[in-house]
Amino acid sequence: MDVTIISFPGTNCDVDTANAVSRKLNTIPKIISCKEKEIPKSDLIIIPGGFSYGDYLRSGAIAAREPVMLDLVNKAKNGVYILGICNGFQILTEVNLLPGVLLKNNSLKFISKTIKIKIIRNDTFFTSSFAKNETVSIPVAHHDGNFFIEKKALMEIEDNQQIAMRYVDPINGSLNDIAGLYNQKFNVLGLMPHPERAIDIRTGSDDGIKFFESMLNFANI
Amino acid sequence: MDIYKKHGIDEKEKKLLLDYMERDPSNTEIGIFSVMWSEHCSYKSSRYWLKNLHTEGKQVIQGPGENAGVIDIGDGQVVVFKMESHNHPSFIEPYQGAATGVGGIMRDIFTMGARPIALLNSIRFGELNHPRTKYLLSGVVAGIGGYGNCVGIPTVSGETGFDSSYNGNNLVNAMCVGVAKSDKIFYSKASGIGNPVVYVGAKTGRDGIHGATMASGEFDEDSEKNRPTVQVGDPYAEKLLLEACLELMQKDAIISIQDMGAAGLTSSSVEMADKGQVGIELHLDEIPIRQKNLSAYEIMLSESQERMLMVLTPEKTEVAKNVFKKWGVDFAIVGKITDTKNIKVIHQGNIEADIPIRYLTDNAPIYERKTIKKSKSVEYRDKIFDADTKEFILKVLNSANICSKKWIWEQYDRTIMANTLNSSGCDAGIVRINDTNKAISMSCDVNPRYCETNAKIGAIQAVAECWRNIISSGAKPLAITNCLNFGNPEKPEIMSDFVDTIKGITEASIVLDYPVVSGNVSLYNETNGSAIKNTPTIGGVGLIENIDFLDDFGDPKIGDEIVLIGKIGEHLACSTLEEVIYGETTGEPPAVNLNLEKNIGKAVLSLIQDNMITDCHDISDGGLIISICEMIMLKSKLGAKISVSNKNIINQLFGEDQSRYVVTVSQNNRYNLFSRLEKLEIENYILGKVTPKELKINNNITISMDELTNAYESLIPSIMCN
Amino acid sequence: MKALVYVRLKSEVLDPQGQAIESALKNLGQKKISNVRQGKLIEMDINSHNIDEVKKTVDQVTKTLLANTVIEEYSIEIK
Amino acid sequence: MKALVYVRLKSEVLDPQGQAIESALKNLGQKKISNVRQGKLIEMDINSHNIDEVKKTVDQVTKTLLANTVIEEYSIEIK
Ligand SMILES: Nc1ncnc2c1ncn2[C@@H]1O[C@H](COP(=O)(O)OP(=O)(O)O)[C@@H](O)[C@H]1O
Ligand SMILES: [Mg+2]
Repeated sequence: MDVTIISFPGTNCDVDTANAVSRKLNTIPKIISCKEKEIPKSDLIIIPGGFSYGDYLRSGAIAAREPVMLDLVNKAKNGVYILGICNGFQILTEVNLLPGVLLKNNSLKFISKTIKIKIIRNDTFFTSSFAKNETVSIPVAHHDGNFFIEKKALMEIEDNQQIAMRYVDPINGSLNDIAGLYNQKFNVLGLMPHPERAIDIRTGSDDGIKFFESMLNFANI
Repeated sequence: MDIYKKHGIDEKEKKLLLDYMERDPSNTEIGIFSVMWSEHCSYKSSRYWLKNLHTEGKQVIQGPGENAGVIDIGDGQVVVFKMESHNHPSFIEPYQGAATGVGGIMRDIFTMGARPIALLNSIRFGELNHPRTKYLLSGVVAGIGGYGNCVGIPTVSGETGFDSSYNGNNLVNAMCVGVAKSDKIFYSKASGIGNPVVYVGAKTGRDGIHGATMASGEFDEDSEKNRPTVQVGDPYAEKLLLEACLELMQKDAIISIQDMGAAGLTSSSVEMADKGQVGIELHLDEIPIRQKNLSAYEIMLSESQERMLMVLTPEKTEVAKNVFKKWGVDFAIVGKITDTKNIKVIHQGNIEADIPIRYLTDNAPIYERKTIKKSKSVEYRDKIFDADTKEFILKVLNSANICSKKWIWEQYDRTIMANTLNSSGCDAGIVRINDTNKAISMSCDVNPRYCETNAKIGAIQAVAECWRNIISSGAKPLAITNCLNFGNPEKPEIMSDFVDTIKGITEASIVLDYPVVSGNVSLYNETNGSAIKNTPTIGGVGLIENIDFLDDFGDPKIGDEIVLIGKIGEHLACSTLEEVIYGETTGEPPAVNLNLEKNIGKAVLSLIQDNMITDCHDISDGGLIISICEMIMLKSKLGAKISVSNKNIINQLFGEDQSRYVVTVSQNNRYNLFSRLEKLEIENYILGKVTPKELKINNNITISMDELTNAYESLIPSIMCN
Repeated sequence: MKALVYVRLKSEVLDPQGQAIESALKNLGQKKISNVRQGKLIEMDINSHNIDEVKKTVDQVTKTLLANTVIEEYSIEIK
Repeated sequence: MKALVYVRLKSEVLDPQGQAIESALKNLGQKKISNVRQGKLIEMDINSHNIDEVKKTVDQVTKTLLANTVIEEYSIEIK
């Protein structure tokens, strides 16, 4: 499987994500800069977490205007799998590959915690190794994870079953406890939890491995 | 006011300065002298005593004197660490003050070629219900998190204290730990006459001019006037600077490097030249500046953050320039190394300063300040009776210094880098070294109540507690850093405590082979003449050579036996219980028998590493019962049933006698455990068993899990979330 | 010329910062204050004397970057 | 009445957000824009018709809560 990770100035989970990919997807990912105009041919493109451009102005806003984004949007249209983790999720909403926005947590505080997440569907590229409605423990670490969308659009994404996962207990004010979201074609996933930090029980949880297993399974068929 | 006085230079110092210079110095020169001779940079009150610290050991590669200390952890790897205070700025602007404190200490670590892998902090505030505490605590915590989270370094441990002596002076001590290769350590010693001096990082603005002199003067009502001297931190810029510096460090281009901390360009250039016994010439027109019309004085004294100064090999300047360009970080050649041993500053064609460097360093004033021992503490008055044991336990768990600090540490990213092995409020933070089976364990400790009552015992206890916390995590303690927070050193009682503190730290670090490799001093923590309690914070680092044993550690099981290692508790003088119940303490803090500490510590470490025990926690503030509650109930969500003799039950449960641990042992291992302890002649007592729920003591005291959890968890949220 | 861009959350979007300020004000005893909302104010200099051009430029950068029109509305003032 | 409070970083103080926005605008090809600074805009309703009282109240809450005058300056508009 060819995996590319896009790194922005201020991205700080690119190395963790690359480590997880090489350990659990058995492939060495390419890390490219957001200043590249073209993304190398990939089966999966990951936008990792961090503070691209310091999260200044709005988290993800400045990153979403980088040259690489045109090609990303194109590749998304062509069905390439795209995963945005945390800041990556914020960037994907800013570039309109995913609907809605991630506002400041309702506590107005950064929250770092390993929490329970419910995986809503298990029939996608990203989640086939999970049981349906399986509850897993994954760390979150964010300041802006409070998912918001207009009422009508919320109904739409619910009707289309685009919700990928929900927080078991509310933590940041997200509408309908949304923790992760697909696009309409289910090839783009944004999620607030950090699966790349949950691949080793010694660091608290290895529930994140199933994400990587899912992708590996899919790639093998 | 006289220009010298305005710069904090007193009459005697002024005379010395004029004698040295043999002419009238320029304003820029006076500015340079004032910051270099400030307490903050020159350590004029403390230097005389600091040299007595124990700084050597097999493990030490670099002791105090560089940006940070360096210790060997084998396999060609080293750990680089230091702690630093940012007390005054955090009181004036809690968010930015704390944030820039974290930024500053991080630069000290990566200046030496190490990638930061962990942050810690020790923070202290006035009473929890003091009107300013909520504002300061929420700002400081958000600032620490805001900076560390953004750069992407996990904050893995720390401590938070509350005491009325900090009502007017809160403390923010930040510690950073990094890892480097032993053959790629960078120092600040400049060399190579003619070599280019290079400035990298953020542009210079009018930030924090006089920050260093401010940090050296005590507060008064007028301190409002000093306000614009606080800097705004830019963690995003720091992240880019960090990556650019670490990348360049792979390219054999850097001869020496020094971050611009307190007193900015002045102290970094003077220090680099001084260490190399060379001169330095700076062309200020080349400095990247943020605002128009900065004067030489302002450029030399600015404390803009996220900047570094380097001496490069001339052939590699192009390579270096390209690295910084790639990361979008400013790069400018701003001067050269000379053979004059002077610092010469040129701006707009004028020589703004030309000062022999030794006047600013070796020949700077140094004081052996007067010391007078404080009068002895009041005699211990035994006044606590055992009628209300249950109430005491709940009250202590619900007190500001003991209660859960989860509200705080949940705001710190603890899992980034995916190597944090225990992420929720343990004795010490443990971080694995990436791609190895090794881990580093870290902790910050001090008990100001002890230190104020008896400076020497308190200092010894702080080192010992920091050793114990590292042991409890299964690591071998290697070395410490420290941050000595005190009041006005011109007061002989405070100076006397300072001297005793150094003696205590020294004694403890010699016996425990726990040398001091770096540190920082923060004096004048006073408002309107009232000083903080002595707060010598100790930051310790230990090594776990192979983390495999951790898989079966830290997880007590129902039926495990609970064992006290060390003596039965007696000492209630100066204890948490006394403070919580009576609001005052009497008598002397518990003394530490350092040899005993060492023997017990080594024994406990071997028990942990050999998987003979299932969990371990040191006994400190609050005594035995608080340790049991913290370890079994609050961390592992299990119960405990213990029995203690009915005589002096309060002393046994709450006594703060030193050198003790609580451990749990499985039925399978109990025989091995007791025979090993017997062989080592280590005192121990079986207390009871781990049970499914609730705390039961002697069959007549029962406390439910809900009562315990509520007492422990509710206090800080009840203040902060309202 | 100088441009001021005011960016506000749309009224139907929850504003936790505004709410937090409001409750802090209540705690300070300010009972008469309500409906607190927090927005952004972005100022910039534009090197041009053509007011129409400036307006157009600022409007455009606001739409593409400064405001997220899914949740925010904006107004522009040129000085 | 309605009050608008504008809180800006003092001109001498570093504004990392403004800087980041400015360089993003440069990357988007806007070379004429400079000196970008980001501030806050806080709006509130005050249940009073006495303009002097309102001014006083708002000034006071701004000083104690909305702005830290160590690094920020502010202005107030009453509508
Ligand atoms: N209490 C202390 N114990 C040991 N070393 C200290 C202590 N205080 C300062 N030092 C050492 O003195 C040097 C100067 O410290 P400091 O002025 O804090 O450095 P910086 O220039 O990075 O701010 C450092 O090498 C530091 O480790
Ligand atoms: Mg330094």
